[in-house]
Amino acid sequence: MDYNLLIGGSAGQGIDTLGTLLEKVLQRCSYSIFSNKDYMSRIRGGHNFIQIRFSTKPVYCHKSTLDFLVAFDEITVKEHQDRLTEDGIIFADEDLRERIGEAHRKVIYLPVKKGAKEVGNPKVFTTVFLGALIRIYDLDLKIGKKVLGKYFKDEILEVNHKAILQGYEINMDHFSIAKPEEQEQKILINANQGIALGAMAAGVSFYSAYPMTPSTSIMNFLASNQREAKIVVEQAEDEIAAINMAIGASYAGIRSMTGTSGGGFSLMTEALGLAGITETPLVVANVQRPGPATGFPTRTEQSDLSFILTASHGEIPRMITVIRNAEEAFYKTAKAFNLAEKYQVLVIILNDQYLADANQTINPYNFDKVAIERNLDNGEGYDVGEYKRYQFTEDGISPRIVPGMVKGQTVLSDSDEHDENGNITESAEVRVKMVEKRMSKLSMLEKEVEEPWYMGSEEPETLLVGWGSTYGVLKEAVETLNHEGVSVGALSFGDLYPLPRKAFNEKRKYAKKTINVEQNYTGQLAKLIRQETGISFDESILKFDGRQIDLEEVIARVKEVI
Amino acid sequence: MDYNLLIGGSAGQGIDTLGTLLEKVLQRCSYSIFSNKDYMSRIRGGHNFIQIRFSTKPVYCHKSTLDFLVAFDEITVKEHQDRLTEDGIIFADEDLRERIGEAHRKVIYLPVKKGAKEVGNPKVFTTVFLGALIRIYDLDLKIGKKVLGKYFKDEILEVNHKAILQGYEINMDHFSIAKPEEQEQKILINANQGIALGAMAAGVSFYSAYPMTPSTSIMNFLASNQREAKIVVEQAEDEIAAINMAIGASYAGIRSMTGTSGGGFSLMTEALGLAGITETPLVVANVQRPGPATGFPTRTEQSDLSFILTASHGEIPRMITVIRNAEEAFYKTAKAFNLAEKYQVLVIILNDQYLADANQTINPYNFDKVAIERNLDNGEGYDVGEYKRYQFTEDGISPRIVPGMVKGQTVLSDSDEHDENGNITESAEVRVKMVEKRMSKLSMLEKEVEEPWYMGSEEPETLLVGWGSTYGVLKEAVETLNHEGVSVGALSFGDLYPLPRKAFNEKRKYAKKTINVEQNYTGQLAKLIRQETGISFDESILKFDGRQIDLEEVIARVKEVI
Amino acid sequence: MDRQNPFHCQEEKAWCPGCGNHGLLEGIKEALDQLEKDPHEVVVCSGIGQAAKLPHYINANGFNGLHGRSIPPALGIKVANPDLTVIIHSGDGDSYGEGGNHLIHNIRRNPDITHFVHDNQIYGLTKGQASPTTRQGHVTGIQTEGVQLEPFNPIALAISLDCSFVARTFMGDKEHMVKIMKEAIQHKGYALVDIFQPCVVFNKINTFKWYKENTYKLDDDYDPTDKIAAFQKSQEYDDGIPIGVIYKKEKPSFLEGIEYLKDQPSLVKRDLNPDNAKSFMEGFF
Amino acid sequence: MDRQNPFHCQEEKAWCPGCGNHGLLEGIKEALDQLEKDPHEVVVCSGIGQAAKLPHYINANGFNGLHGRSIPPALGIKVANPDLTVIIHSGDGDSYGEGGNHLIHNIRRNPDITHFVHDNQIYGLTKGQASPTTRQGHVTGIQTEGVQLEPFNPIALAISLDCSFVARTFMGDKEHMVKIMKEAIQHKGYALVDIFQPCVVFNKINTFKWYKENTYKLDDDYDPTDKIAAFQKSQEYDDGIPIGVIYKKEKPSFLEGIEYLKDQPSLVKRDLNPDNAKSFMEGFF
Ligand SMILES: Cc1ncc(C[n+]2csc(CCOP(=O)(O)OP(=O)(O)O)c2C)c(N)n1
Ligand SMILES: Cc1ncc(C[n+]2csc(CCOP(=O)(O)OP(=O)(O)O)c2C)c(N)n1
Ligand code: SF4
Ligand code: SF4
Ligand SMILES: [Mg+2]
Ligand SMILES: [Mg+2]
Repeated sequence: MDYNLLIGGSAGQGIDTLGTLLEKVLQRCSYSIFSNKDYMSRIRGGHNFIQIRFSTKPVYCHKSTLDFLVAFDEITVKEHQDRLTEDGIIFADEDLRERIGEAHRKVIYLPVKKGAKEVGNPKVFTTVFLGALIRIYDLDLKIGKKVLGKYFKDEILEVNHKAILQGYEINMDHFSIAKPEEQEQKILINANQGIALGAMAAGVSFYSAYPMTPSTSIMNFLASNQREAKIVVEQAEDEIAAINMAIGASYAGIRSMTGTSGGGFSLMTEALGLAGITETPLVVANVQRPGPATGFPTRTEQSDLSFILTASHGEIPRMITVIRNAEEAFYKTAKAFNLAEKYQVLVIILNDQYLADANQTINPYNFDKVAIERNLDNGEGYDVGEYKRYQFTEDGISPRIVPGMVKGQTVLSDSDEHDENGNITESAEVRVKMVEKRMSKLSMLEKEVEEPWYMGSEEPETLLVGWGSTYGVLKEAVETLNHEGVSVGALSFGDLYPLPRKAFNEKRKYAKKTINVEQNYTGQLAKLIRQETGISFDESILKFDGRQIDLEEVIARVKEVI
Repeated sequence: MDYNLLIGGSAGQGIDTLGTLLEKVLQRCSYSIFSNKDYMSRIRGGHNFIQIRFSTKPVYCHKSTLDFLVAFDEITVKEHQDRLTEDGIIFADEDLRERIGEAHRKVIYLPVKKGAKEVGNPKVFTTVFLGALIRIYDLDLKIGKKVLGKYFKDEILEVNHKAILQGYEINMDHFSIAKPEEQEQKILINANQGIALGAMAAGVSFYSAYPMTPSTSIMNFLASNQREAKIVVEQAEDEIAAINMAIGASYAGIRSMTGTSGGGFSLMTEALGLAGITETPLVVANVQRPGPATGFPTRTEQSDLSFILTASHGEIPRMITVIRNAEEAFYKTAKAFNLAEKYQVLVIILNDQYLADANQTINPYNFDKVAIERNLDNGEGYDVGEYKRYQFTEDGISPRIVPGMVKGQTVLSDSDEHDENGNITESAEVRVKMVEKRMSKLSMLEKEVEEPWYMGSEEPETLLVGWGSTYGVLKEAVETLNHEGVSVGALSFGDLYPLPRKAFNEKRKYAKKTINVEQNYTGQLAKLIRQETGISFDESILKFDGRQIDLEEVIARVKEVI
Repeated sequence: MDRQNPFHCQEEKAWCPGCGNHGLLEGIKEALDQLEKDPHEVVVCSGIGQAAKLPHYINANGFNGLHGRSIPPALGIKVANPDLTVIIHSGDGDSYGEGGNHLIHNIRRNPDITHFVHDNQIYGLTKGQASPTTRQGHVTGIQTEGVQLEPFNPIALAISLDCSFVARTFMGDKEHMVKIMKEAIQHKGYALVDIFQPCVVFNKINTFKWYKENTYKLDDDYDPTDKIAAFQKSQEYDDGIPIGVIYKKEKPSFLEGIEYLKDQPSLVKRDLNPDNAKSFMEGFF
Repeated sequence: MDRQNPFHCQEEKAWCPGCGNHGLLEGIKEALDQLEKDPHEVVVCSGIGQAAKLPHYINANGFNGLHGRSIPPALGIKVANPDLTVIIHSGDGDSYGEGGNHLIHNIRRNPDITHFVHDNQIYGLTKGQASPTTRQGHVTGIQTEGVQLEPFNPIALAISLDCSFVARTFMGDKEHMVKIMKEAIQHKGYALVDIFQPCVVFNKINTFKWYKENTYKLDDDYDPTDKIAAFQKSQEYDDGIPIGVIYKKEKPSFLEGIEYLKDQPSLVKRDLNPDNAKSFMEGFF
């Protein structure tokens, strides 16, 4: 069984706290979870909500239909009650009885605020609410208490313990919701955290960035572990500094990274070219939000692909890959560091707000699957002063030694066109060789990129094509449609550039209709595919209102166009 | 007849001065001129040269074969003598006799330095040289003297007058070079100056920029006239400031502009989105140079197109147009201001170092052909406070009033997604309408863009396609090839985005082979065309060594591939 | 006041209850009203941040640009139309962090613009990272070991650049703030006013109470034209932070300095005519 | 000197004959040699400009980055490997103009980096536009009416930011310059050294002779630790410009301030192992 619960209220009211606690309890009770956030660019007030889908089977995306509504205010009821199923239920504090008034669905009023007052701290009403929900869903109170221990200590923990009990003891009937099988412990994590953890596994030693929603949580995670990991996480004065610092650190031989969103990425544009011409390995995460300019700071979109394909003046090789879920975020980031160093090249990891703020239960990351391949030259075997940073070699990659580590050898990098030594050149011949050396990395990367994931009918009459965060919704939509007898399949691109073409060429042969599904206005993946292959899509499902397309919408819109 | 002369030497030796003076004399003697510059990123030393092609018929590009070499040093002889025709001649100062030693072609040694010393100022040896060349080519000495009056005054002029005579009196035979017909006076101008003058004709009142080769000459020209034109030309602290200043000025109701190159444009990326979302009219010139990063600061390339098509995160409408010669630079820039204001949109004018530094004789600009269409709303007919900057209207363009000019009305612009008032919104509905409002300008612009210019056989078997600065060379190459009986034609794109497709679709029908001719590695126009039409080119002629492809090379490479 | 404040605006404020920005907004509306400005004569520019939302909450022209870029559009606006009263309201992160380069060079440029920095010593909108003015040791989600960088001293910096008007005030002292605001707006040239503004959510150190207790008003006989003394004043922090006009230097503003614009209609009021530019083609014949 | 200077390099210099950069280059090579550094221990960082070409002319590690961005890569390099002597050589335009924001915030950050600004008071490479340090009234191809902006005073600004080492010297006094260079390199923390360097082509005002005549050495008894006095010193220009160490403040450098890095191998010397990160997954169970 598959349940969908929404917690809504205004910023600062505590929906985040309740969401976090409830998710953790559900996770530890072995439910599969997919939760996502919808919030405004403000700290207090407005209307925010969290949707928690929990199930006895794996879930991959959010959906629209709700089973439960936890309303911290009357707006939540007004805004979302229409999405409740026929027997959907609204939970709210007693206090709201009058304000809510008539509702289309059953409302259960709970004395949570009163409960909090009774334990002596009005702030813990979220924990009272948690206790009540544990009771209602017949979850394990012990687990609830343990979860509290994870977030609170000392007196605060004590009062929270009282609060959870207080809630648990509210006189309520259980609901019969399905119990999951016991299973190996999963982790509950979002894709930004996955990226950060992947970077740590890969040995990132320096992360320089400037705060920017929705990328900041990568930095937050790294910062919160910096002392223990003994790495340096530095808030730069601006994004230009952030990326240039990271480039300097990489030149000097450590694994460094920067991350940003929107305008922050735009500001990094010039330095992408610096990484390119100096052949400095660099990993940059861009967690997309709706543009242009400041746009919709806390919302989601996939509208930076076209830009990032060629961001920076002139021509540089680059690899672009997008995250499809929290699981691959980890492995992909770790791999990005290897590729960046193997080819001395820029690797851009795209993510978006949806996945950045979506918690998923997944298998714990397998650290044994992460290898660290640095491809550094130890500097042995050179006569004094012989080393050349940009040496022309047979395989097209110049040996890279770390400055300062080899007596007698120096390393010179330059943003001008340069000769093998790194010295400024004006020579046409050297220029041509250097451009070819750099750009030939694209064909090397072509061999590294992975084909998109395919889901659905072997020989689909309709082929959906998406990228990144729509993976989950495409997967579930295809399953549902296949179930209904519709011959449909979906390709979900992860590696985007250089563009892998095999799977698309193969599957489109069967398809009477190809449809790109994207969170943008211009159909950016479709444009890329046409640019690279000449092939156009028959239909497009595009969404650009800042909200992620949900399961029901994908299904409905696919049905509309096929 | 068509002559090609090269003046070479090291930076600071005076080749620029001689080139400028000689071109002016030739211009006033009614020759058609096309000159271009090849120089290093340094102020003194190295090897620079100017090529002056002058002819009795119009000329459109530089070429490789030389008739004359004016060598300020022996390197010039070494580097370029192989390009001289069989009876090509080298002119050099007597002083260089020993250094030049054996040469493959005839060297005429002239006592120019001696002559300068004789008139009492070694610096004027360039003017002595000019005098000698006037004699040799049997030009009008009076014109020579008048030209000096344009550049020098007072005592400096006097000594230059002596110097020109000194040179003129060097005992030398005339050469029989063809005399042009007397014709209406032409202007001798480069495309950057054309852009600047076009902007002035369009009423540009504020130009903010940061120095960057090869865009700086736009700013230089405007600055040199700022006092008389009573406009403001401001050197910003950086390019980010430059573009944001221009946007502010445009918001406040004046015609403003910024210009830059390479990294400067990359730094402006974020603000392009600001112009887009605030719907502030903006004209930005990007004078391309080879990238990536610092690249080749003083050389040429067409490698910013792919970048500029989608520069800035998120999605905005924009028009992109490229300059093909100094003549259209003027009209196109003036038009850019009209389009920017008509659609409240960003217009990017591309140019490159080749055309920025190439002087051409062209018909004087016809100022009557320039109209100023501001499309401002005078603010009449609104109730107090009623005006909405982003009002949804039938034609999709919101009325634009100038802040401060209408009592009772205020104008609010915002880089966040906003409602009709300009206030921050979080609404999905408003978002969708605003995105559609902005992006629908693309289809309006589609009706404004001009088809590429076509040259050559009506039904060409081979179709060359280029953009911008290759126009001249394609034109002459096609003429030559047609003359040789090759069925070939060329399309030269000016307006690039939205991409006009008619002419291409029409002409490619005849062509057995389509060839894109571009100054970059990746074939950026070809990529754009494939992205927009799905059509690929059969062959590519690409050049990315920082030097502009010349007539002979185009012809040879076309022959190679057809 | 008899006339209803014309700068008042209905838009719902996205600021937290108790946020110092509310008082600051009331202050600027009052200052502008007292100066008898009309809404259409005023442009409020900002970057991005909580403070930078102010243009949405005041009935005046507004240009809410990019993070860190509040000043350059303001400069362009002033050049276009010097009759406009151009005011910047932006945050400490926006003005001193991302926008630092524009700050230093526009102080040098000295346009007649008033720059009110809402200094809450924190990044509010992005949830509490250190801003340049956050003090050393302050622990945040990113500065987990406490801020290590030397705090940015906007007053000292502005004086070092010979800024023509440098002041500090606290939104909790409305009278003082409004007085300083008016003086700053009336000053011809670049006026930088650092305004302490508590962020009740993310800065638990520099609270309303803290500011109240840690600021003191400059003596009436304090001489703001003595640069060295002003610099010395700017060093005071731990034993009380002076508020008031700390430094002042009369000099021509940016546009006043452009001699050839004297007695010319402002750029926005010119009639454009292509023929005006014809003479500039002469040089090419 | 007995040992041949190991920093010497054969690369042809693209600088003009007579340019002050030549002497500056000789100075830094000498300073490094006297400090007995080895080329592989030194990294010279720069942005873009004439001065910024210096890394090409010295036998050391070099990172010649983007215009205005000399400092951030230097910071990254120092963080990666504190054993490296990290030196920046860049122009006044690069360091104070385009790069102004990095300057102010890295002074605050105080990494152990030495920043030599080749201050020719002009943009050399781009052919003579005003730089931030160009004086008012100086006419150029862009500043056709003479520079209008207040000149940027790097010394005063650095002091206002409490920079840990602030000095000025003139390349025409090699002994003085080399002495200051050595002191700056040995200083632990951010050392800003503004070095007057004539541009013989584009700055006809601040010539070699002019600098010679308009600079004077600080007295031996000048106390660079007195901030207010130093600020006062920084104001001297028209009646002679002091050269020497103008301000000095001992404080922990950026990396010294990160307490948990104490006694740890430098980042570049660590062995990387994915398992080290495994414990950070715990929180997600
Ligand atoms: C280029 C860019 N970088 C980062 C951000 C994210 N951002 C928005 S506001 C802000 C900080 C605001 O701090 P401050 O200026 O002090 O304003 P406050 O919210 O405290 O009033 C940041 C980093 C952005 N919008 N644009
Ligand atoms: C982003 C960017 N903007 C502008 C330039 C052009 N540019 C190169 S050097 C320079 C000025 C250099 O002046 P300065 O730093 O004083 O160095 P100098 O040549 O005087 O030594 C400029 C504007 C550039 N390379 N990159
Ligand atoms: S977060 Fe702080 S600065 Fe932002 S509105 Fe709330 S109290 Fe004000
Ligand atoms: S232009 Fe000036 S700074 Fe540049 S090399 Fe020549 S003299 Fe030196
Ligand atoms: Mg703040
Ligand atoms: Mg300089």
